[in-house]
Amino acid sequence: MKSKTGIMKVKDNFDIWDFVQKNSIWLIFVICIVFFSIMTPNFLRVRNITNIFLQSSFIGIMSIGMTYLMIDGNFDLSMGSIMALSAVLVIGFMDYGIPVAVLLSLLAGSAIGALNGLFVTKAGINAFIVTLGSMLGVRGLVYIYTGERALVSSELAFSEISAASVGPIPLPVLIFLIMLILGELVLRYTSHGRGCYAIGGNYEAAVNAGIKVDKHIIINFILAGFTAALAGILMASRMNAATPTLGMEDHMIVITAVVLGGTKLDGGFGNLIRTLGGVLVIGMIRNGMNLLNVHSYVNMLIMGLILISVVYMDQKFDPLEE
Amino acid sequence: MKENECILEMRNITKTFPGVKALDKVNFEVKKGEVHALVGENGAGKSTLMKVLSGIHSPSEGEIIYQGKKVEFAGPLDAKAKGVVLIHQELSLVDEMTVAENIFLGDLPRNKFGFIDWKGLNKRSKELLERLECEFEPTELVGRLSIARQQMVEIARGLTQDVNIVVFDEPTASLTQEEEKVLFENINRLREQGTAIVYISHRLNEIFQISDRITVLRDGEMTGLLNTAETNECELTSLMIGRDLEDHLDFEKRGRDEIGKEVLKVEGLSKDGLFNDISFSIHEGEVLGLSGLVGAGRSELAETIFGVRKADSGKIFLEGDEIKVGDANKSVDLGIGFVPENRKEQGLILGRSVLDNLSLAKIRNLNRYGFIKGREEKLIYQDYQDKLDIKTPSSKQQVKNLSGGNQQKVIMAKWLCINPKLLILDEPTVGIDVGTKAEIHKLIRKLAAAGIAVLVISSEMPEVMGVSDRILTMYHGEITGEFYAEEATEEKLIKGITGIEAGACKVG
Amino acid sequence: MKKRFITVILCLTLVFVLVGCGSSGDEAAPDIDEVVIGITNNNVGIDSYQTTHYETFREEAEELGVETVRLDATGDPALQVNQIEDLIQQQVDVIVVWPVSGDAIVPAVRNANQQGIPVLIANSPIDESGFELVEGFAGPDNLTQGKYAAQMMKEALDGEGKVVELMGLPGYVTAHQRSDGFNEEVENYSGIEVIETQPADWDRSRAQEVMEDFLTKFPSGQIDGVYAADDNIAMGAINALEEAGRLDEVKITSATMFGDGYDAMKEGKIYGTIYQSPVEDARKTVQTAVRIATGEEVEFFNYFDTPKVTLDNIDEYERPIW
Amino acid sequence: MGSSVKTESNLKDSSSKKINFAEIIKRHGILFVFLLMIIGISLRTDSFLTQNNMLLVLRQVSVKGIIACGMTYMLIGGEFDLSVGSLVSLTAVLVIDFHDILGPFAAIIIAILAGISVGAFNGFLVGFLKLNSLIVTFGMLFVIQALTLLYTGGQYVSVSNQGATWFSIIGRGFIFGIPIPVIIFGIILIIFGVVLSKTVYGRYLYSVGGNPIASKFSGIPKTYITFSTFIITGLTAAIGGIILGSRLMSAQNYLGQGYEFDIITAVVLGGTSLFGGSGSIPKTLIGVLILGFLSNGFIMMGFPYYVQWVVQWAILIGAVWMDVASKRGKILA
Repeated sequence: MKSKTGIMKVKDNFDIWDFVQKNSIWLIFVICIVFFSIMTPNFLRVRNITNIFLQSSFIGIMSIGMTYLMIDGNFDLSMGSIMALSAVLVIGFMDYGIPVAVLLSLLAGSAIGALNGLFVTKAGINAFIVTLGSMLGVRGLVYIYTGERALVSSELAFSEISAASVGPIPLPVLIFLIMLILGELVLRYTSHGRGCYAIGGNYEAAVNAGIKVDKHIIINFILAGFTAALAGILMASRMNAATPTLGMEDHMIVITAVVLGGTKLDGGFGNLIRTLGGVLVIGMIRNGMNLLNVHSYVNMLIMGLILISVVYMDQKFDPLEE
Repeated sequence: MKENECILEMRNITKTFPGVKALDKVNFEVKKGEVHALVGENGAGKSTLMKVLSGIHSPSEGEIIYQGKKVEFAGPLDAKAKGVVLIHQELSLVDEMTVAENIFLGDLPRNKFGFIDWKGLNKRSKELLERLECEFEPTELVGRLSIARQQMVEIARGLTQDVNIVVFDEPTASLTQEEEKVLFENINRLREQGTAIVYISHRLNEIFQISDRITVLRDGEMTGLLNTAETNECELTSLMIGRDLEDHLDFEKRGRDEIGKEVLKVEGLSKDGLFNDISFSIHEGEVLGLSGLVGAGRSELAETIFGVRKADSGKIFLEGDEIKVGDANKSVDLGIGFVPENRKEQGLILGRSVLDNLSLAKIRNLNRYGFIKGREEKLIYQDYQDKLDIKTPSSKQQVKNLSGGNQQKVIMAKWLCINPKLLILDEPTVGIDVGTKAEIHKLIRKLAAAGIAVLVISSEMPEVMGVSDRILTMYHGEITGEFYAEEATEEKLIKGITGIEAGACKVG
Repeated sequence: MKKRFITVILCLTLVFVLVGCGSSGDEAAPDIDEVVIGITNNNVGIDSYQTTHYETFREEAEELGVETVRLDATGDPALQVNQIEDLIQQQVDVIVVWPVSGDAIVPAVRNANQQGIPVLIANSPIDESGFELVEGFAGPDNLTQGKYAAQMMKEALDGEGKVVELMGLPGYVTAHQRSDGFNEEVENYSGIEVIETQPADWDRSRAQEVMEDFLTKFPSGQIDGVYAADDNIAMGAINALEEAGRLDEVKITSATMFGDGYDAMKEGKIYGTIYQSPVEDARKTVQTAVRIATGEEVEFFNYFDTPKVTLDNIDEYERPIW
Repeated sequence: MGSSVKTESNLKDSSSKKINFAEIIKRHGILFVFLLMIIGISLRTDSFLTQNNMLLVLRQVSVKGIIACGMTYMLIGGEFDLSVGSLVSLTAVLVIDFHDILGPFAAIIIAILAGISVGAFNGFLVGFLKLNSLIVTFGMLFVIQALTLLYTGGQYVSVSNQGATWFSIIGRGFIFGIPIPVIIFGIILIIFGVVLSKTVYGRYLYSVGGNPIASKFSGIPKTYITFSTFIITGLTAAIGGIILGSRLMSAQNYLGQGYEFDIITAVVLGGTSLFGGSGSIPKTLIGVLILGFLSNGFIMMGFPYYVQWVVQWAILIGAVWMDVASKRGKILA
């Protein structure tokens, strides 16, 4: 990671393109709102908004972990599988009581994350390969554990976790927002958060400054595993069951959300507020397209096109490039 | 401590790498409150000396005395903790983070809850920036700052704790004059505060502006310790690049009347900020030397002629036909070869074999329907391995396992086998042992004798004078002089490349 | 940082201002012209049965003059839960759910129930714990289809033989019911033995590969019958058998007929299958849904007829268009 | 200067015996894994090590193997293509659908053209616009999948009169007892292997992946090389789609789903670096065979395919770890 200083330009004035580029997600966000509220009358009802938040909160929780990882320049393809693993584990261990089951499955998710992190830092294997492997392997474990069938919880109390709400806000949304705020605070105000930016922004500089690079990366992989596990538990609670196919495509959606939010794939740039934008845009597209009665492949098409255009914008208007 | 006391003394430092003696019994000392310039051309050993100081390399011989005690730092972090700060040419900053964060990177102040104490961080940063009289805020993003300001951030980072010595490694390489001025003011301020400054540069005017004393290195040896006030640029330059004419460099040169037909003609070539309105031509069988110090725009000019850079304006003609500027692929087809300055980054595919690298340019003509003619390739390989005496266990050896000299020969061979009309050599002998160096010099003359037009870029005076039929001097992106071999003297050239009386000594 | 916060706040304010304008409540007694049926399908793209079902559903609804909102869960149980919420949101008169997982939708269905929106389960059943929450079930009886296939297998093999089973995508209710039905029935026949089961994912190429492997594992004479979860899988198996030249020694039964399978049966390649028409399935579903919406009482199980088909009675049926 | 000399000093150390041992593992490690795996599986089942089964596995891997050849080029050139799976579905659907309309020959041409055009579009975005290939092709994965679904409307398409066409020969025929897909795979292996090792293009590919800057300084047209790798990968995906279509005589929109990960896994298992500049076609063949035998062997042993995933995880990490560890000369980074 070479420093880009040689080609850096002085930028003191407010640059409209730069502003647009950095906040492109909010532009898309507003466009989505305007579009869907014109197209479908139900879109902007309070319940539907709550709904979008609720539906987005699972992807959202995972995207917190992914944002951390991507800021330090890594990423994780195995989050969907980890989510499924912890969902089936929490149901499977329900007999030991809800707290034990939740704790165990959080632990399992974090452990897979830690394993990923160790392979990336200590073994020095590229994150793409490491998490590609665990994406398949963990999914295999899920199938083996469940014997292919869905597991159903006997505890009705468990399903109340995600059905509960504080005031008008459903608990999963609350958890998501609290974690988001905490996550953003940690990113901004702790040495771990700032360390992530330093590692992703200029790896050499981070090493030279005595930052314990490996430690931060492993923490982020654990965090990714933890958030995936948390999303899995809430999802299992929402369905009071867990199927082995859960979250098959979720790693893709989570990466899309984070990239939409403007977090750079090479790291060093991004924050959770904008990731929230990415998550909500995807939530709106999925929800709005449902309301519009459009076939699901249109979702895919739109998501793919938005992704490519965001990368294009990123490249075109990168303030730090020549 | 007394005012004139030596805070740092490096005694008899020798550092050998396999095959190369990078430093040979170098003595270097810095006093409190002085700016001590360390000068020398690329490869003279300045960076190695500083790496020995900071503990990246441990010296093969010699010792370092710091504050009266013998020390050996464990690395830059250790050195910094003990008050010796190195500020590298390549800034070690995170663009996406604020000034304050970069200053305290790796050691951000925290409050009692474990959160970063932003207030304290910004306050302390502000104090440091004020001490350096910087006009920007600690909350600005580093990526948004100009290079000079970024450099100030690096300096401020060095001052986060008590600092005794600050080493600046070519700090002005990418600064504008205005920014340079700010930097110098800050250096003066540090000096007044009693800090010792080591200032590494090859820009002579700066050195005279800022330094108190000068240590000159050449080929890993110390060639002089001067008081700035008592010397001049000419003396300094000759200490830096002047060498005794080595025996083998006594070649027969072509005179003014013997030049052949024109091969390359450059007309009004300009690129903003790099070089301006360059015009010259090279002829068949002629060795044209291009002499200038690092940063004069020589390499950039060569890269533009070869086509890996685009120009703003100007034309290039090869044998009378205009060629498109900025198309290296075409240049190779037309018979232009280019041996770049940075072997490992620009010259070689390190992970591939010697054979692959050697034939990389030739294979475009060495194939039938795209298939490489393996036997002919082998023959060419053997031919050039033989001719240039490339020492490698086998043609399949990865080129990264070869010594620097042999690597350079592989690159030379890569271009020679396309039978070039024009061969551009950018610092062909930097970092290469003496024996190989002589071989390369002889080779250059041989090529010219065979009718190839050769452009040699070098900052080594004897090299340029020894091999060239004609020499151009370059300073600040402009050509400042032209001399035929018989009329070139070291003094004239030094005037040209240091910009003294620029234009006044133009000949022909 | 501040600028970004302001942007976020502005956007959120905008949302809520618009929410205020957009929301209004209305509730009307359902009349057949005003009926809106919402459906969330299992995975429309994955096989032609579902696609035909999807299309017929629309046509039948148009014919009856009712409006539809048709969604596709793309095989993702979590997404299906979201879609049920979306449909609740849109205040449709009846929600039709084709479960991806019969267990995982129970809480979401409970939610619909609480909101007073009737739910009809289509095609694959909901878990028994959800029975009290739904108005009924409309669709085929997959368990019975599996049993039928076993009965035909017994006929074909004269009560004796070794059978390999190629099942659908693990984790899908339909796949497991067809497998369960078959195996339960086979237990009653002492002569017939299921020697191996592998998932073929409803996928012809996967089925072909698995069958090829079976054929090398079990040399000539060791396999007497193949049970395929549908004709798509059966076609893959036939491809493999034909290539190995062992089609003659093996009898094939499948649990659902497709167009290709119809031709294959006429050529004598498939012994028996079950005529399960997505057209009929969809029609029955729409009709039942409309009856529910207009306040009629319906029976709990609304199975449509899924008769056995063999070469003897195949001419009574038209070639399926799916 | 100093740092460059430093690497030389490392190399000096590296000529000791310890590294030679690592060198042996690095060169032959994956073959070792492969043999171990075959021995392990054949101990558990009798029918595994038979000529029939070997041919069977070869045929089963041929589609992914062909695309893996294209992906090897892609990775050697230092880029990624995640959209190959979707492209297989698209081309398979096209070739089957156009078979009945325009005849098999025209259908094949159309499918190949589709593969090449999608590849060219990817190549344009990555080569000329310099966009990040990982995200671009990730986005294209969605787009192509959606287009295929749009095209088929979710129905499967199939050839109506299977007896009356030669088209099925591509996927089902035999020559001298060898399945035609295997022969096509073999031919492509040879062509790709030869082009990579014997032609100017192959050399350029290694150079561009190995050191883009030095390639530029040697006058190699990097942009066009990158562009071409996408076209080649698109072409192999189209060939894969055609064979798959011919084998099934029908196609559906999800046919190639997930292929991209299998294929990249196979190529990486073979020892091709994700960062470009190294790799070879024979290595990729070994990677492809490992996955093929693993999948076949697990069915032979009576395990469902997902058990294989767990083993695949271990093998992938183990193999790559061995590779990187031997390159840097120590186990841990």
